[in-house]
Amino acid sequence: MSRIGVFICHCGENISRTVDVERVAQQVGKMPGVAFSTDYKYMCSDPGQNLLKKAIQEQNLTHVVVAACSPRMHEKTFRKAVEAAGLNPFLCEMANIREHCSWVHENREEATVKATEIVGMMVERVKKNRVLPTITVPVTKRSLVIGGGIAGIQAALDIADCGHEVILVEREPSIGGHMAQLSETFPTLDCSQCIMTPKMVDVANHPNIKLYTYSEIELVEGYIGNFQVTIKKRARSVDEDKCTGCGVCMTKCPQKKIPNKFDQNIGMRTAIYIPFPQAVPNTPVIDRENCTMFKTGKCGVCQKVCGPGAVDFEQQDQLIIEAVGAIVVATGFDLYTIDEKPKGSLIKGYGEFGHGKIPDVIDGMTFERLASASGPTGGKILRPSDGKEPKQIVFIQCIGSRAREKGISYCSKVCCMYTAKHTMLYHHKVHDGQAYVFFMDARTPGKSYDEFWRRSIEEEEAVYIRGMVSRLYQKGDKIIVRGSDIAVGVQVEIEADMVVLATAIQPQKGADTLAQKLGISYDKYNFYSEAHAKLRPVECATAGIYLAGACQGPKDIPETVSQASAAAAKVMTLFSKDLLEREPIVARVKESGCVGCFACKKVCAYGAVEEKEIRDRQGNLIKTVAFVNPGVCAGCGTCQATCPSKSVELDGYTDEQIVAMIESL
Amino acid sequence: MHPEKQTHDFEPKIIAFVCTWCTYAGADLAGTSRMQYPANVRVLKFPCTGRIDPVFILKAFQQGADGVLVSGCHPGDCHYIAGNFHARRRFAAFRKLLEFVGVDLNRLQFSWVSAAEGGKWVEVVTDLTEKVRAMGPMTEFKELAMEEQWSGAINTPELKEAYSQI
Amino acid sequence: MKKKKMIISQETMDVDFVRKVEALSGTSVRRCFQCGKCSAGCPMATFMEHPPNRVVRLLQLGQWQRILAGRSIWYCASCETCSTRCPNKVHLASIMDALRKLSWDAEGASKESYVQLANKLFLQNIRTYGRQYEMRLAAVFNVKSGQFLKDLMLGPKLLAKGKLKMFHRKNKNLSEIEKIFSRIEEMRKKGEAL
Amino acid sequence: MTRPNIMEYSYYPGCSLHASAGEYDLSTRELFKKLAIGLTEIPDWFCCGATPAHNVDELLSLSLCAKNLELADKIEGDVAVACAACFSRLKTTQHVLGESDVKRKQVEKALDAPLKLDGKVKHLLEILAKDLGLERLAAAVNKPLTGLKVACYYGCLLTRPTDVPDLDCVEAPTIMERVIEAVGAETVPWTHRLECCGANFTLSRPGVVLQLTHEILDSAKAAGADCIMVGCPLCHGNLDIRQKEIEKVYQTDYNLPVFYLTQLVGLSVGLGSKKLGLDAMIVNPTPLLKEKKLL
Repeated sequence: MSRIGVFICHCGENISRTVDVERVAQQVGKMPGVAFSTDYKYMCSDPGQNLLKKAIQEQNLTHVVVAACSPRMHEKTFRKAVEAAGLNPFLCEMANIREHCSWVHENREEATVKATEIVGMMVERVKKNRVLPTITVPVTKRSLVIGGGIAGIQAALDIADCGHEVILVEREPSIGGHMAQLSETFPTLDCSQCIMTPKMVDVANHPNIKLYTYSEIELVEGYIGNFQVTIKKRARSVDEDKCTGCGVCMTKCPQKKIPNKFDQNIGMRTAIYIPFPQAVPNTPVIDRENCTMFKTGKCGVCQKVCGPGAVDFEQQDQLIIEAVGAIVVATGFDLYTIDEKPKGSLIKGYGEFGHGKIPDVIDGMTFERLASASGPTGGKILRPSDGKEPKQIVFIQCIGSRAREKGISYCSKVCCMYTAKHTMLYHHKVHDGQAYVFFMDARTPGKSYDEFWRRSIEEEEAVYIRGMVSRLYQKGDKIIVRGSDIAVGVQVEIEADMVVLATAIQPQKGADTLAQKLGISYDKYNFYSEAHAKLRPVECATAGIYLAGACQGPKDIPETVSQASAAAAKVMTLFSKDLLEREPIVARVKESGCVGCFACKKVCAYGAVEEKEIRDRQGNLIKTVAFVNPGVCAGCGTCQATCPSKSVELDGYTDEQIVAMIESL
Repeated sequence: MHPEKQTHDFEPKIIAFVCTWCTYAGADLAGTSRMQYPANVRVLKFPCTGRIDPVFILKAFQQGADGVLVSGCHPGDCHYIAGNFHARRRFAAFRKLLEFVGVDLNRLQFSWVSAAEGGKWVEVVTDLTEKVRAMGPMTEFKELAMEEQWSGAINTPELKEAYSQI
Repeated sequence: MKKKKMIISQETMDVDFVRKVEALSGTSVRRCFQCGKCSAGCPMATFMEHPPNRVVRLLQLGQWQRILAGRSIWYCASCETCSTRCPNKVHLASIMDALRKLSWDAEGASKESYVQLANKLFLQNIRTYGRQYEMRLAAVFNVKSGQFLKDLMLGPKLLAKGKLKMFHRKNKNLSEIEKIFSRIEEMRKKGEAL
Repeated sequence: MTRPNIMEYSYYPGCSLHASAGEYDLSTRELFKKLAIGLTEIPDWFCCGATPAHNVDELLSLSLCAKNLELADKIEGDVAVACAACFSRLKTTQHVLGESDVKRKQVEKALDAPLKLDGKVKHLLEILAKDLGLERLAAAVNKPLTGLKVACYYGCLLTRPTDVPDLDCVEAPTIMERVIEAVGAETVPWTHRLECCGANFTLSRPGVVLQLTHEILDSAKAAGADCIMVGCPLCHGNLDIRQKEIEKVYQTDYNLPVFYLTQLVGLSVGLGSKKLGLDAMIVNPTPLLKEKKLL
């Protein structure tokens, strides 16, 4: 006979406000098998947990039900407490009477009845719970970092510095990401390249970092501690081992007018190229779509001039398999592209601003490239249309951000600050020019951030206009800006020479595809979801996968770097042990019943089901049955629901337990 | 503020089978966002919709449920890669069986609710509750249970046959 | 111009009125975050004492008297530029419609009686003839508004070009239109429609 | 002579086309006859209520439009609408009643009949550009409008608000340009294609109209246009009828003929001045058309 202890939590007033906890405790106390039933103000607090432990020992309890918040919140807490009191942790269950009851119902009577039933259900379930032994699996102490922007670089360096091997995979020909494109950074105005390039070189030289650029993730298999990752290394057409990075090939390449994506297509590059002079690795790549050799079969100049003979037109894409124990996802962001239809929106953005039609209406990143000393204009602010210096420049914030109509409701967080920075850079470079900024709200929380914004107004003389712009149109060589100043309550018209649109931050294109490969979840915008918004901000719900940087939501550089180091710390925590304990929620085969149809094997997405031969003592084969490898099984239970002879059981979710719950209702 | 309970002639019993990663989390989100929905639903948590055996649904109806909700991750978002696809295929076949047994299919709802869709959870639960309330109590299976004292195990030839096709 | 201090309290913020506007317009008033894009693009903003964004702001504060006492809503051209460009999907043109309807119902004083008069005559014409007859509309408007000579110079030219029809016929199914008008009146009397 | 029509439509001309915009009505009928597109005027159609109705009484506006859609339902074919304001009201009615059950029920009650809202409402532009198609339109041309520089004026109601008229891109539409270029004319890029002319205030506040229309005419002139093309009788009223007045008030000289799209397209398929009602235009187009050898 089981002796079940039931503990009803008030959660301060969160539960007791709508649920009559005393009545629940009283009624559940009468259920068969329940030996002890009580209520307490905060079960998760130290005294609450002590109450639980004491009751287990004093009352000789065999099973425990804690009725409180969601098991997603505190199941671990209470199972630990139960274990400390000498019981197997899997003999403890939680009844969710907060998220699923007290918070979603207002009527006290209804909520109390429902709470009683929920607790009753868990009481019946826990009776059927079995002692489950902890399962341990080995940990491969290598990690994969996806994305070589500042987030990926920081995470990779931190992990590598701790002595573990890191595989860093970057889609572009060079690491560096968006930060390498920036001119100067807020709020200190230090040059982005100056602080970024040393880190990039560190990555290249680190003995523990294996760098794959121009490469993508093809397939991810396995589970925490034991992932197998297939990486597709795209053909660079240049042998990385032979290339010395002398750059002769690039000076001789006849294709010289290809818009360079790194320069937001305002600068030009050759067909064999490195995206920017400080690229890491300093090995060029041939852009096969624009290369004369690949298009017509005639040219090969680069190959002829290459001293070490590194150019290889025959090179093929390669698939490389790496075993890792942890994955850091740092794929970063993309900028809202005005001329494309954003996800979830019916319309293309901002026809009223004429972006793409009026050459001097540019986006913020293009302004960064104009302002960058290594950019296509050598750091001079010049109009793309006629190369003249703009004397009146208008910045418009919130392009694509806070725009429900464009399918994006969130604030991109960094645009207020980078626009303030732009006004300063402009003022430093064009002394007789005037900058205007149209904005809705200025959001500048952060150390020295608001001071920075105020400085752009008070010292750098930017004119901030609270209001938005409705239309831009070309008149002669001017751009007419029609906006409003809502503080004054009048329409405003400015004849501008250049207009800069502060475009929103969006997740990388293909972020959803990668998430599906990794088995991690993402929100409606394709930002990756953390396991807990406050308490587990760098972990994914999928164990062993961690998040760093803007792939999880808009972030500035300091935040990104902190999160990357945090993700690295999480990886180190995982790597600090040789064996990993995991929940023993795995499937087991009852060999006596198994007929060897292997329907389970077909549905198992993890390849955890193996074939096992059963032989008698003489070694004659009796039958072949299924066997579930507990190290590989993820515990989804699909095999059990599929098994026609009911010979597989998922520990923790047995038919017996579930039927008991249904019958209690 | 103590809102009065809205009285109805009939309070249906709804049993929801949900996966822990998406819909259970979505329901948690509805809670943390303090959304309100009818108190008729009882939630049973599974690791994945792939674990949900159609027998549980029969069992629920037999046990007096007036409506059953099965909900998991959106197609493509399964935490276990493809469990929800297997579930979807299985339940498509199961609906036919259920119809054969004489259950009005309007009482059984499948939906996808992600961890981010607290609002959708509220909508799905509210809609099903109202729909089933309008349909009235489910009697077919209760009578069946009375007649056969059916244990939930598969012991009739028809069921066995139908089940083998799933 | 002297402006009255706005006293804000639960009593002075007329939430019921705002709800009515929301029901009529089918759009949220609270959703507006005052970016001012509507006012920036409004062709009529220069004629209004409260630019469009401020009309919504006053509504958010439940200060409808200030809106209805002014001429802003009657100077809206219903061009829908605001609704089209609003980043947050506030259908301001519909809010303007709702405000005009409520103002019309209240028959309160408005600074813009000409527009109201024109609207009133327009609707009367539909009720009487089923269609609009521009000549009659213009003539009656000028008489009622006391501007006998307005657009006088246009008249003969239009007549010569055949643009003004002196005679008009009534629709054969005129009774149906009368029924629609009276059914709507009835529904309103019974409180079935706003 | 009686070959079968390639397409059939029910036709909702709207009040203006029966009065001040008679030439729009005339040229529409003639053009469609020439292109072998059938038009059957909806018998006993009512006024759609236009801006005054939705301005002060949305329910009335919805009911009037729903009634017209019901009348149109009795005739084969989609509903062809000439006036941008009527087009906007009918489309909006379909949209609003599709979204709101409450309003749907109210209108049903006002009409005392089940609603018939599914009919496709199409502006003439849509019929020419999409249903007939630009290729077939171009094939019908026998007098291409070569050398005529046209400023296409959409006004406010043809494309707005987003998703409702569903005619073309709301901020950067090209449908008018595509149609008129298909018949050989040149179009000029200009800035005030989508600005409002203030038609609502023609009667009550003509001063407002003068100011708005003045800016539009200015912009078209500055862009080097020979003439303006419109698809709305209200825009036409302001740009054409009031043009002389604006010239006087603002001390300028535009002399920009304002054509309906059916007049210009009609010209290109060989219809004469009479059939297009060119003599009804206040700004005389004859010198321009003669200069371009189109008359």
